[in-house]
Amino acid sequence: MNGVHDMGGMHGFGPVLPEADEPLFHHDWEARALAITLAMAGWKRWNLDVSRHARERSDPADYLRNSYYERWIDGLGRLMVEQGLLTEREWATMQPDPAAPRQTPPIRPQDVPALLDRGGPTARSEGQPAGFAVGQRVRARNINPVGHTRLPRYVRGHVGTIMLDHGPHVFADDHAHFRGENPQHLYNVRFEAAELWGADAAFRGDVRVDLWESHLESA
Amino acid sequence: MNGVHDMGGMHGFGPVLPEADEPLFHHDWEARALAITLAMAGWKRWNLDVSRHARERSDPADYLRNSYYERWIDGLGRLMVEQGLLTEREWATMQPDPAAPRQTPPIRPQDVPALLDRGGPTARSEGQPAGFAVGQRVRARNINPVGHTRLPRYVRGHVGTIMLDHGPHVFADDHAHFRGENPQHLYNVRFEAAELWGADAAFRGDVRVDLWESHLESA
Amino acid sequence: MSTHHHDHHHDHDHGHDHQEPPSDAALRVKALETLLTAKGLVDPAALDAYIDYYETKVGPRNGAKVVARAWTDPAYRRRLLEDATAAIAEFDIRGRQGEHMVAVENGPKLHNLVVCTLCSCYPWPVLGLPPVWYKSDAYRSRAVIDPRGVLGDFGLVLDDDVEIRVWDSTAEIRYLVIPERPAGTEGLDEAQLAALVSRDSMIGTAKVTAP
Amino acid sequence: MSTHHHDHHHDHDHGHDHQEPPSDAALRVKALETLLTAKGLVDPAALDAYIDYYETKVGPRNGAKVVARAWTDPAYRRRLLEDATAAIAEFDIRGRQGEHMVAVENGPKLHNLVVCTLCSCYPWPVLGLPPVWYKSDAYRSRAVIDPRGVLGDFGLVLDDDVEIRVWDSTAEIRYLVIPERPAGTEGLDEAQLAALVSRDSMIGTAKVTAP
Repeated sequence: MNGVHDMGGMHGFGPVLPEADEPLFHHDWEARALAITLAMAGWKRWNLDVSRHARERSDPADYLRNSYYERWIDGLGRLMVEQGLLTEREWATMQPDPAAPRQTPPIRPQDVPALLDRGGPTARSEGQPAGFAVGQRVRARNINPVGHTRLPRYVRGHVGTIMLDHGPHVFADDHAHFRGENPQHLYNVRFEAAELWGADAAFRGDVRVDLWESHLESA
Repeated sequence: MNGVHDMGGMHGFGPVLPEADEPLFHHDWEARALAITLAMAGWKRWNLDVSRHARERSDPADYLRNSYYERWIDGLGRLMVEQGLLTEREWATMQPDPAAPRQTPPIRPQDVPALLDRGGPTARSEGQPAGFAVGQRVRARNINPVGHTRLPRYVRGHVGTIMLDHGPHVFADDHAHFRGENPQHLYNVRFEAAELWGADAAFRGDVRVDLWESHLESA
Repeated sequence: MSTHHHDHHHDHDHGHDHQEPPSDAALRVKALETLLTAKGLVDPAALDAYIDYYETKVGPRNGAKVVARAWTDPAYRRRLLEDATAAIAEFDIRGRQGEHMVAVENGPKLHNLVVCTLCSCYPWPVLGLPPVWYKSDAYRSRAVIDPRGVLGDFGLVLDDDVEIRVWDSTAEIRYLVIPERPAGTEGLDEAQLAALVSRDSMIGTAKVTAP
Repeated sequence: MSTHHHDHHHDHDHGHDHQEPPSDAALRVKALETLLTAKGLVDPAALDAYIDYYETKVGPRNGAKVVARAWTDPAYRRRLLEDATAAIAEFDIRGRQGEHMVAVENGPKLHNLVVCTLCSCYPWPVLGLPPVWYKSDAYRSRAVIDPRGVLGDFGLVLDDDVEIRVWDSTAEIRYLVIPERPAGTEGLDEAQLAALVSRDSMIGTAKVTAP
């Protein structure tokens, strides 16, 4: 989707503000929000791509005003309701509905480190054959889906060069909509700054973007 | 600037909500906000393009959450302070500073209808010669200025056809930055839906956009 | 996060908070008017004059007169399509945000729709001040990428073979849609026809229907 | 409108509201944890375990060890550039948001910078959880169009002839920048070198300087 989350190249957000000796969390609730989000993913009612898309579907004004973990909780609420872990009323009132179905058991403390150490690799040994080769010129397709895509607006229509072939990976654009993994080659593509930004390019160099087979066409 | 105001083609803002028998203003303050904005323009410390850019420079989160006339007032405050009609402190506190310079006289009631009837035409009898002709294929330039532009992101890099030549008009991108009128030909350019949106184009037809000479190059 | 406990003024898509106490915006604009008046920068009577102008002098009845004339007078229709600014001025209609007009005509296989994606440009002298939906982010974003979806929000479904032409008002040219004259109106005079022409039909989000 | 009287929680760029009473967000997350616990959907002890993992097991010291090894062991450097995931796993560093790693090396005429424009992807196992600035809209928007301006916000000014290479983490590949080893560190051992390597230098918003 062409959402406000797709921020590459936007102006108007002001300077970057580094913080000296920044704590890991600024508030306790941020740590709890992180942990709740990770723990709820353990129910496997969604995957990481689904959850990214859930955050993108926040009201655009809310998305911009919310802090990072607020965005997470907003997306999580949407997912829990859509995937049947909470009722709409429970999410709205934060009160348990005794009539709601009960899931069990939750993620156990002793399982957490191993779960995190394992992560969720997206590389797959098999997938569609590679359509492009390293060194080849490609154009990022001009797609504008209403749903999730990992092809940012700022590279669409632009020509670049394949720099790396990461091999077959789960295709996020499909995976985010429960359409399966559809593994296909993931490439790192170099786009020259002047190609992306024209004469207004404020630097000499390039931007390297990871794009899937479906995002590219021959240039 | 690539701001959140440049909304063409964005997703996520929900359905359009027509209102039956909508009043001209929903609140009295909206009428006053309109009138204040128009009256303050009478000081001629800025032009319409400058004021559009002032609204675009609102904090993006504020821009999205604000209603239409709130956006106006936010931009107006920025302009009044920048152009010396109010001090920063006056704008922040809404209290007059007796030490601030006093301007006079304001727009008079009896002059208002004629001022509005006259408007502010932007056509100019002279300007740069026309570089393009009706029927010609052109490409919208890939520009990404930090300042004001009336070339929306969604047509940049795309190829269209000149449909109308409106003649020389004040060039908004310069005028918004007090760089003079720089009159140049303004064209209406047709972009086919499939050219703009690719296979995701949800309609058969085209979008027609008014663009200045400086926005275009031969295709 | 705030989806369920909005504490902000979030009515930009409709503005239905009539019953509430004075909003922050109301208090702020009042304070601003007081400040600017105290500084001699505005005359409250002049503010009244601006409001009166838009409450009484301009509005969609202006555009409706133009459309009805175009429907009934072929020579006027030609002049309107040739030079809308001049043809509209024949009605003594002119002014701010209508300095440079272009009229575009709907037909059985062509539907025009007007938007301003960058702000909310709108032909004030012929249509008055724009409705909230025209200024909404939803309309501004979607009209150029999914105009049929937008028309659907208005309950307007066009045949598949109708071409859509969207006019994005990116400069100071303002567009007036001349809707199709509905069948069954042959017996109506110009004033009766004008009464049928809605604001939305001149933006392109509605058709005109016979009474 | 709200520029001067923000009533909303607007700390997404820094989050400095330590002195304030519990925010809406704090109350809401607390209520959510209570609800999910009551429903058997989470075990609060498991939440503690997640937090403990990120407070104690992962963090930029992990990445610094990798960088120091690469600086001091040419064979390791080659393995790291060839297959970063495997080379990093030699330190028993692996896991969520670091499943597929690529290491990119700065040089006198090349500077790498990592961003995620679409969300905030970041190599958690080697760098820990991302700082607020990395997740900020300002960084996400500007890093790909004005990386030199962004570096300037960090006080880092590169010579004009240095090429900038920005890595936008759009998929599940995570990038680790190997900063340049500063001059004057020839006498330091691997642990001493690791102590010099800052988090920001492994994202690309800082250089490593000699002690």
